[in-house]
Amino acid sequence: MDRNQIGKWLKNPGKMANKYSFHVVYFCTGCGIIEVPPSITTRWDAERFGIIPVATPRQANLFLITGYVSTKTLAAIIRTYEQMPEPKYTVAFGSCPINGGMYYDSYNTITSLDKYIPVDGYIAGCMPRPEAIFIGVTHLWKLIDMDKADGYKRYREDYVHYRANQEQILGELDWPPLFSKENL
Amino acid sequence: MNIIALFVSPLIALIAGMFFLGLSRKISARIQWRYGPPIYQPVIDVIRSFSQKSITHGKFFDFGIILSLSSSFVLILFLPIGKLCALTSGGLIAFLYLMLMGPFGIALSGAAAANPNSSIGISRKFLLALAYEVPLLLVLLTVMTHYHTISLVEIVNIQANSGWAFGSWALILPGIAYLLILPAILGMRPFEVVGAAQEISSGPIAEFGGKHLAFYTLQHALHVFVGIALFVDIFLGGWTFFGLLNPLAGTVWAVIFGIIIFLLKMTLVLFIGLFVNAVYPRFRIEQAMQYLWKWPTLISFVGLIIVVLTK
Amino acid sequence: MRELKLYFGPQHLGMVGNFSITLQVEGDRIIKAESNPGYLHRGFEKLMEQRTWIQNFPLVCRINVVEPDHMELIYSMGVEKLAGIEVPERGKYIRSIFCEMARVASHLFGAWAYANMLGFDTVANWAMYHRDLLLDMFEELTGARVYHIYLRPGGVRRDFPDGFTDRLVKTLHKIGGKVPDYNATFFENRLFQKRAEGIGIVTRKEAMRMGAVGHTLKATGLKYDIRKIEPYAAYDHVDFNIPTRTGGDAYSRLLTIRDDMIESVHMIFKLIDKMPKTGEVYTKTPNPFKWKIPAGEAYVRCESARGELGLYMVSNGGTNPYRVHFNTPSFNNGLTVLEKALEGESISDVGNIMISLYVVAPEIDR
Amino acid sequence: MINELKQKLLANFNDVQVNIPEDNRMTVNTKKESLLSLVSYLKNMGYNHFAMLSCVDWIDDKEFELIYIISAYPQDDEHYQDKEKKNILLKTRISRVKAKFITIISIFENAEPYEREIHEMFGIHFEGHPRLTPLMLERDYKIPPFRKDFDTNKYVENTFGKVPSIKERKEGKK
Repeated sequence: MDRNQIGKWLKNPGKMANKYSFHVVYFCTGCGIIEVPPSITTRWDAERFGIIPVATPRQANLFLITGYVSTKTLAAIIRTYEQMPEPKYTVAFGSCPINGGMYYDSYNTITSLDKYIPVDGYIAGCMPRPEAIFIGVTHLWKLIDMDKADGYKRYREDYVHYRANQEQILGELDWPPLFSKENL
Repeated sequence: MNIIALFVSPLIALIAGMFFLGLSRKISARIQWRYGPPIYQPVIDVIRSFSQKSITHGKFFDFGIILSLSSSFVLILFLPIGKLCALTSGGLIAFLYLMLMGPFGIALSGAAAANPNSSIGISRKFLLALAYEVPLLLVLLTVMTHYHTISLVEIVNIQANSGWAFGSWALILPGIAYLLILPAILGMRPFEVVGAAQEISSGPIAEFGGKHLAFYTLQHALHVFVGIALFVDIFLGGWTFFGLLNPLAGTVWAVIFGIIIFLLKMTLVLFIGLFVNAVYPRFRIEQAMQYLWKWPTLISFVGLIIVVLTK
Repeated sequence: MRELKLYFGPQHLGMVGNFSITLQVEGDRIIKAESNPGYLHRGFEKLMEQRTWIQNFPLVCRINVVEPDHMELIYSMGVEKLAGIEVPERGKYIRSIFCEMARVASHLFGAWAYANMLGFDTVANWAMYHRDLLLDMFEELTGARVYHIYLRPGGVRRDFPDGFTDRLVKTLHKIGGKVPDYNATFFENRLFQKRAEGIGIVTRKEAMRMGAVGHTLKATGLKYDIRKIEPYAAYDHVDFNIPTRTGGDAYSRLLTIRDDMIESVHMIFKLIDKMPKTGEVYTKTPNPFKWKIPAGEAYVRCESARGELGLYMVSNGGTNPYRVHFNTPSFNNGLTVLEKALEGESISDVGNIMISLYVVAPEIDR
Repeated sequence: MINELKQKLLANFNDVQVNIPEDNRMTVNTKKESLLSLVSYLKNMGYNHFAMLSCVDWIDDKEFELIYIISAYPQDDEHYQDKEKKNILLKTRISRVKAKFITIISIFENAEPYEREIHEMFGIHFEGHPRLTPLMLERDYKIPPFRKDFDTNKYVENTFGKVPSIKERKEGKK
């Protein structure tokens, strides 16, 4: 541990702990997942930074969206994202979640993910190398330090709009709204 | 003395338990050619879990995990940690009862969550407990018969005079049986059937998040501590180390060094468990039960007969 | 006992790929299983109709993430057949070596998946590390770790760099030296045998009835391998065995995969020895933007790491393909065979069986 | 070998056209009525591996072409015969409007997912198929997406392109 950080730890332990203990939802949403096993195993060992995959979204705070998102997956992504406890962070891989990437004209993949769920950061490349994943994570650390990784807050504030966008694509959603008027 | 122990021993157990969790992650990583997380990583994880918003699934969901954690704390009070023991009266019988409360609380929570994965995990948890309780009971019965006492403190004190139980020929078989079921008690591979992440999404704790997860991690740390500490107390002579502490007898230093020796012995036992953990896959539940009812039960039963006949 | 409906995946640690199985469970037993693919459907075959022959290469390798190279191979073979292009001799050998490398990498990934599923973290870490060593060789050769786009109609993109084969042999020896360790801890581990033996049995008769391909079939003793039956690239110049087992269960399938991996490594050594030392590696093709391929149809097939891979392609004489249809091995194994193999098994073996059938989700969805 | 088969087919079926474009491929064009009997005939001949079912949309002819590709498994464990090298492409054409055909599940069990996929992507109804439920798609596309008159660019523009960003939504509300 860095000695300079002790002050930060005392000031806001929750924030610092969130930084150094990313529990990733293990959800193979796209082809970028192929670089996740190398980065969590021997060669790159993400556990050094406290990053481990967990089995259920309830225990996670980082959601890696690894590549293109088909409409069927989008429903699963939204459900998984809503199950995660706050604070939670989303990082999307590659160009596909930004604007559709090479699937710009595919009838089954959405073109920009941040219309449906908030995304805190994007990692460039198809697919990003394990090093790029780590760079993405360190950037996320900086964002958390500056309180700019506020995707979950935006989701709470603009939930009505996000829900409207989700319903525009997926039709009537078969789960109740996460935030109603009372618990906002 | 007892009043101090009342506050100090849960603290020691908690810190040591978290340390063991961190150590096991680090050692596993080293076996897998990895660098591994820092040893204090579980502490960070717990702080993070506490800082997260938790979702509750009803009163029983909250109650179960609290019950589990508090019973684990009470359990610690009955356990001699070195020379420290808060409640000397209950002995092994109370200990055995309380040891079941931890899994029971988790099961209660898991059942309240109404997740199919949790319910499968709970049924597995009870089956596994059923499987390892039989040899465990036999082992403890043998020890109680051999030493003519049900008090853990007594057992440790006798060992201080007559040598470790694991070294005496009469108790070597129960010792081996306990070592064989230790992974099952700790939930390590090859008996990692309850929290099998790849099969049933961590089983009973599938719905645990936020504070519930933090409580679970603390409970797990205590559980690991208790499982190993019981072995050290009964078979490895607790705080004793070939009369090393005799010159210090009666001083505070004896207590402190007793605890240190105790923890070192526990680390040694943990290492054995970790090495087994690293090279085996997990059993299926019926295979685990078959195994536990066969070898450990047989060995401990033979041990019991030997002790009964020779006394 | 109460009947439960259990959703296995898509968000699941034991699930390889974005795939889901709906299970009807009674206690611990599965009564009925239903595959639910489509989470990765991007409509490749439609998209490929809208791109030129060469533009399709970045798409085609993304059909299977685990081993993109056989996808490139089959597409190149299809285009070559339609356009009537011949591959030079050295190009054929390089293709074979490249595809065998891909096969080894894919099998190591499979070993990771299987080990991870059963909680063998140590072996999983080793397998992933060794796969990474191989990916380094791919990176040296093609510049990319996963999607290589190295094969092209008429041959391969460029020749091997100087001393590449020596380094490849060295890497393969390094991986091969660990095989005894893998055997001791994983393949011949008694606990592991207990876990995998007698699980997900598919007999030969059933397998043939359900049109199974690849290791599902090889594990029942049938030597169905396109490399032997209809040799492509340089496979008719080299002598190799097709490893088989007779059990038909998950354990036999896994041992077949291991033997196949070892056989592939030996084959790479043989191919390197036999390879012509110099020569062209590709035939020149016309300007890719104006390249028109004469009308016609082609059905080509090759043996990918997962089994028979087919491609039906139609051209109407334009700059784009008129219709492309991939027949991927996982489509059959993952939809027909998996549902049958899961019936009557315990739920703790779902991932076990699925990985032993070697199902890769994007291949099904395309 | 392949010529023998050709002779046999021509002798047994009167409305087939057999082509042999290369050594190991044989295309058999047939009327849709006799396809089922042709498939079972080939299966009895030992061509017991149903490799795939494909479909081509010939929009100019207003017809769908269904292609059944059938090959053979090796007979014994050690030796290969000539038979396994052959791939037989059975082709038949059906009308594009109210596209309908018969399932071959009774002959080849593994045709089931292929027929489901073709049903989903081309909108061809296979009579007698036990579950023609959607396999991969969840959305309702007015025209099945693999048909030639389905314009993906237009579709993407009209659906995914029409979704406003959150910022736009917020401004629109105000």
